[in-house]
Amino acid sequence: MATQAAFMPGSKVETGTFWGTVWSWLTTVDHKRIGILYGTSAFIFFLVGGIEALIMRLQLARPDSTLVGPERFNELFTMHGTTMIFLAVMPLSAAFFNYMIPLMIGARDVAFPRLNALSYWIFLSGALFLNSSWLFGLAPDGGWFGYANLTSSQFSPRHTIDFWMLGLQILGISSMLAGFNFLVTIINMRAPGMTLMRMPVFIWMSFVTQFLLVLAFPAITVALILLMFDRFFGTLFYAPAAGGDPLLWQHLFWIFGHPEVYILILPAMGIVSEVLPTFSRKPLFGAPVVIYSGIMIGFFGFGVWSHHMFSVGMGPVADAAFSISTMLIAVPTGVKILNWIGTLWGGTIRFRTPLYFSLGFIAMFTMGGLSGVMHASPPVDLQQTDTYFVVAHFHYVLFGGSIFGLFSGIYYWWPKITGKLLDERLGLWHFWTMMLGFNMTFFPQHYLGLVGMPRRIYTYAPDLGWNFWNLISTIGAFLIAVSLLFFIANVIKTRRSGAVAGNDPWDARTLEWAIPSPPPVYNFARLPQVQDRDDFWLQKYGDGHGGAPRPKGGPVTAAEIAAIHMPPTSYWPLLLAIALAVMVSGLMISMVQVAIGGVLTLVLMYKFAMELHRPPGGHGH
Amino acid sequence: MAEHHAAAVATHGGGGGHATVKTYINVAIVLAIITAVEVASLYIPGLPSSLLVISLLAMSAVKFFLVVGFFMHLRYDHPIMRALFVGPLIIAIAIILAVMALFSAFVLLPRVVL
Amino acid sequence: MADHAAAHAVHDPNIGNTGLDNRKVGMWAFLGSDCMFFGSLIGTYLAYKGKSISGPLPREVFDIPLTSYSAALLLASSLTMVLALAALQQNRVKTAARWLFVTAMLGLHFVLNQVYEFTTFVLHHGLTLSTSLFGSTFFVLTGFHGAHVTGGVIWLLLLVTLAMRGKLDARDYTKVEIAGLYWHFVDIVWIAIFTVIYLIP
Amino acid sequence: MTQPSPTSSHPRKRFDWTLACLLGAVLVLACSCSAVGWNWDTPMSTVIPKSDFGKMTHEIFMLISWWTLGIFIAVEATLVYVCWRFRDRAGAAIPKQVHGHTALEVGWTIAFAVILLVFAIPTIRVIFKTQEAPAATALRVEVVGKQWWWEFRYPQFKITTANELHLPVGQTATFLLNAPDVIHSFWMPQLGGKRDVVPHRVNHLTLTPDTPGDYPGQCAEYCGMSHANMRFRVIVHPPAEFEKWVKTQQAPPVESADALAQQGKTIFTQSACVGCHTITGISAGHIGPDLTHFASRRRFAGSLMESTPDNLVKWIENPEHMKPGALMPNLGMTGEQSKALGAYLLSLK
Repeated sequence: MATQAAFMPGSKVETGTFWGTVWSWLTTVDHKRIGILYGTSAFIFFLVGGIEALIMRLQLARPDSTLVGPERFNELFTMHGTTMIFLAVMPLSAAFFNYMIPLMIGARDVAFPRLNALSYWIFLSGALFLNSSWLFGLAPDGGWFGYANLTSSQFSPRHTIDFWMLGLQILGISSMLAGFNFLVTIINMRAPGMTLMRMPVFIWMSFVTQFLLVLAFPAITVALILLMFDRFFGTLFYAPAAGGDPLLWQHLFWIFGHPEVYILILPAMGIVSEVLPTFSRKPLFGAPVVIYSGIMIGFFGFGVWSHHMFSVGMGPVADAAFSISTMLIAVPTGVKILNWIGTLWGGTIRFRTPLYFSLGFIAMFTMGGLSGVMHASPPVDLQQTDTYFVVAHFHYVLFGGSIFGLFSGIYYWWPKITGKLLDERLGLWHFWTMMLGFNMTFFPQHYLGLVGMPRRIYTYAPDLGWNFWNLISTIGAFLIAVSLLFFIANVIKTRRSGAVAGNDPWDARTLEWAIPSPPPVYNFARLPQVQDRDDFWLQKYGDGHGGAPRPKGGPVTAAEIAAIHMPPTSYWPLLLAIALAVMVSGLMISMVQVAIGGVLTLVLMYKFAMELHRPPGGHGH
Repeated sequence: MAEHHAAAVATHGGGGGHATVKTYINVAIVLAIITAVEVASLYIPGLPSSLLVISLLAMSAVKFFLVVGFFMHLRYDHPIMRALFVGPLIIAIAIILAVMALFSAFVLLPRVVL
Repeated sequence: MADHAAAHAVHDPNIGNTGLDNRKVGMWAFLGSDCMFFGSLIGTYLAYKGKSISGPLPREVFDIPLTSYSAALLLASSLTMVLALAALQQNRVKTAARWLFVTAMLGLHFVLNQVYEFTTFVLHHGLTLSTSLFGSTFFVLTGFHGAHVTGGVIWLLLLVTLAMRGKLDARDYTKVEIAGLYWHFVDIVWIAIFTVIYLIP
Repeated sequence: MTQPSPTSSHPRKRFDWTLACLLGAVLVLACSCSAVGWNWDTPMSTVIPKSDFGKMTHEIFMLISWWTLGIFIAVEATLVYVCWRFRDRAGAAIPKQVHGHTALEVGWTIAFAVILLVFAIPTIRVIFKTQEAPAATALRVEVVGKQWWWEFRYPQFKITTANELHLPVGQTATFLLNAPDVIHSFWMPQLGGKRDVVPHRVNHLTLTPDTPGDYPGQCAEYCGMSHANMRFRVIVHPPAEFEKWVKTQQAPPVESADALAQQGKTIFTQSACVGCHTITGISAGHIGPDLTHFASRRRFAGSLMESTPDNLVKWIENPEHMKPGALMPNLGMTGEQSKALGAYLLSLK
């Protein structure tokens, strides 16, 4: 049989030579390596987006500042938003999806390993394409949500918007491919016995996120396609003079944009839901409720988009409807927070860096959630929307929430990924400076918004009472930068002299801790038989109701290992991603390039598809 | 070889029976008839347009689910497959309806002379 | 026989622990996502329906008999697609290839009809992408559907080529099945477009 | 259930005094900053409303604020308490593996829903109240947002002005918002919430100012290069004063006897100025602001600058420098010419 089984034994990836190593990374289809690639790239782009933020904060430190002009400032806030969302937080989450999903569900890889590599390379090409705009002096300047009709060729005649619109299309393809891959992985590759309700909560939150990815991105894809046709082929979708309505963009964008918010926060919620039980040594309090809340958030996430548009004049009925749906979605979110606190209650809480970041997540996300409830009320929102109050709100959600959650995940899983524990002392310095810097930067912005400072202004008059807290906010931003230096120092120190982690340094609860750190290529020598959500904990301690620890199977034999088939490396994903970038960038250069890139893409898709069809090594029978 | 694969495929299906060639042909005939009725209904004089719209939508929905249910085997397939398709379909339809409502609520006034 | 298959399922990397084929689950997930894609396009069309301020009206340009014929072509192609699958299941590769080819040709006929339709619109009715909102929404929506059909035709023809080179048989059932799912999806999208855009006045 | 943790080999970390001192210092600093820094009575404050609309909004804002503040304190305090109370002590046993508490979870779900209902009811009332059709007696003002300045028209008085909105106190004003180019947002923070100004579509905002004053306003939707410079002022007058203002604006432009101003007038009429600007009786351009009563306005160019001779010269000679991206071209006026033009404009009371 073995039609598809062109699967070679667990490949020896380290080839020794430098170029051999590079090649092995370029052609890898191992979910763990791809996860590391995602994580590293995302962290670099996180720094890029951070530097953009620092320049903006410098500009705003005092009134009537002339450090950067409006042109540069507009580029900076557009790219800061776009970078942080699409090139930092999403891929950082993707890094955890890649590395952790197969480990936590007891699988050897994702469902489509080569597609996984393709997602990464498309992501990287899109990210580089978008950022290459800086080199041409054509950085996008339409804001991260690029409202029509400012983005039309009439009002943005240069290629700035093209870079943004095409870059996002490329990134969208990557996100959707990854979304399909993880959906199938979670549905189909769970270890025997792992029913849906036995999936770890991080897996559940990831699962919901993947649904959101594959269902939300089509909406922005369409919005961007319409924009592309408007700019390149003279259609009239967003042309008011022809009867087109620029608000169509806003609707399509936010049909994507609101689920996107949950795409950014749910993975962090999942991480916190793993870290808290581990460090309080108790199962997640009311795990089913947390899971259902995640599903509710995901589902309702598609019914609240217009709360970003209360000021556009939709009329009282629509305002009321979207206000109510938005308040509804606050319920499951609030429930989650109490469940997390319930998890800590009665535990024996061991304070380690991952836990600090998770606690920081709860404390800060609560704040962001509560300010969110304020602008769920349209009259209040009319005062707050497009001011620094909203800037403060979404940074409490996306920085205080997502970034703290993701750092919690980084500290938590670093030993699993590298085999070494990050330094606790530097970790605490990182946490406290980040916590302080974060609050110093963003808490005053609530005040600034309430005293009328609009967002996206590159300058302000000195007599409005905004000067002092803007300065404090800028100082806070630099404190955040310092906190990241602690993190980088920690990474370097740990690489040199970190403590060896062992399989299970935290006495944790889920499957990934049952295997060596870092895990072997095949993850599990023997696929686990799962009996509970906290399966590994039960293996160690029994069910907590007097049940004995589960007996271990016999030692793994060499023959078992030899029988494991892992997919071979492939260079088609990389080539295909390059061809796609050639095609898309051609839209700004010449249709000949589009055609060449298109044909190349088709040919490579064929090659990609046929690579495993009747391979020479396959042995039919 | 071939048979055992077919058997494997059948087991993957999960749910009850399995469509046969005869079923396919019957479904196709029904589809053809509905399409003919759809087109013909356009030419019925004096049919109130609301009735026309409702019946056209109903007929196309029937066609839609016949193809999905029989040709795409969703009727016989695993519940997960059904959820993967029907869930998004419901969200998509709901969003279309919401967008339509939002846009007819907008009174696009005649161009204001500026 | 079934035991044999089950034993092999362990080795087949495409079959998960649910017994489902990864590729099939993936295809259904993709189709769900594509619902949102076409949903957004159809939503756009409907949001702008009747809001053009110039140019020909839909009812002035639509050729209902031609489009009905096209709709019939796609419906017929769905039948031939399932017939191809049924044949492949019984390892009648030649028959399957023939039906696949017929399916592709019906699809190609549909695309050619669309090319003819578009050409007529442009040349005889002066309706282009940039004439009016109707032109923009109509061409982009049906154009993307046409692109989906074209992609499907290429996919089917590749399968036919494989079959003729002896590289396709019952073992590849799932490969053809997911092509079929895609193909039927394109058909149901047309069912929706045909009714909502062409038939409803 | 009393196995020791396998990680007990982990050394208990020592207390980090440096870090604690740093935290303490910053905390003290933060408190002292807060003591000096929160002044709510600022020119663009949203929390001291000066209209019925602003007040209705503010009531809901305060309602939600107090509730959320309470919830915030409760949650954070519980979090801190739990962390302290259940901290790991040496030799602690594995805690009881509690999986949840259904009644508790159902309880707090319902509690959240009820609290949100408390917010939803007044919210919906105010949504409908503030979007009612305005009374026939309301003052109608057409607000036109343009890149990057504001035009205000009073159709019943046949007045057009720029960057300076005048309203009578106590009379309901309804704004008809429109934009010829891109989306802007019309916002007078002290008078109430914003409303977007969308091309080829008329949006409405209705409110009744209740306190005379001079309030800054600003475009609140990113609209391109000089979005930050798209400001305006709202002057709320006692009724008699408003009448007077209307009379002034309706009058034909003042003829000044000043020689420099006369020279400026000649330059104005003979240059490209007339293509874009209206001065009643002299020119009828519609691209730039109406200048008929330019000197009656305290500020100009998106309310960026005081209307002084110096600023006018700077502006005329290099608009792009004063307001980046400004659509007014640099006409290459000499120093003398721009001075004369400035004098002319400042004579237009």
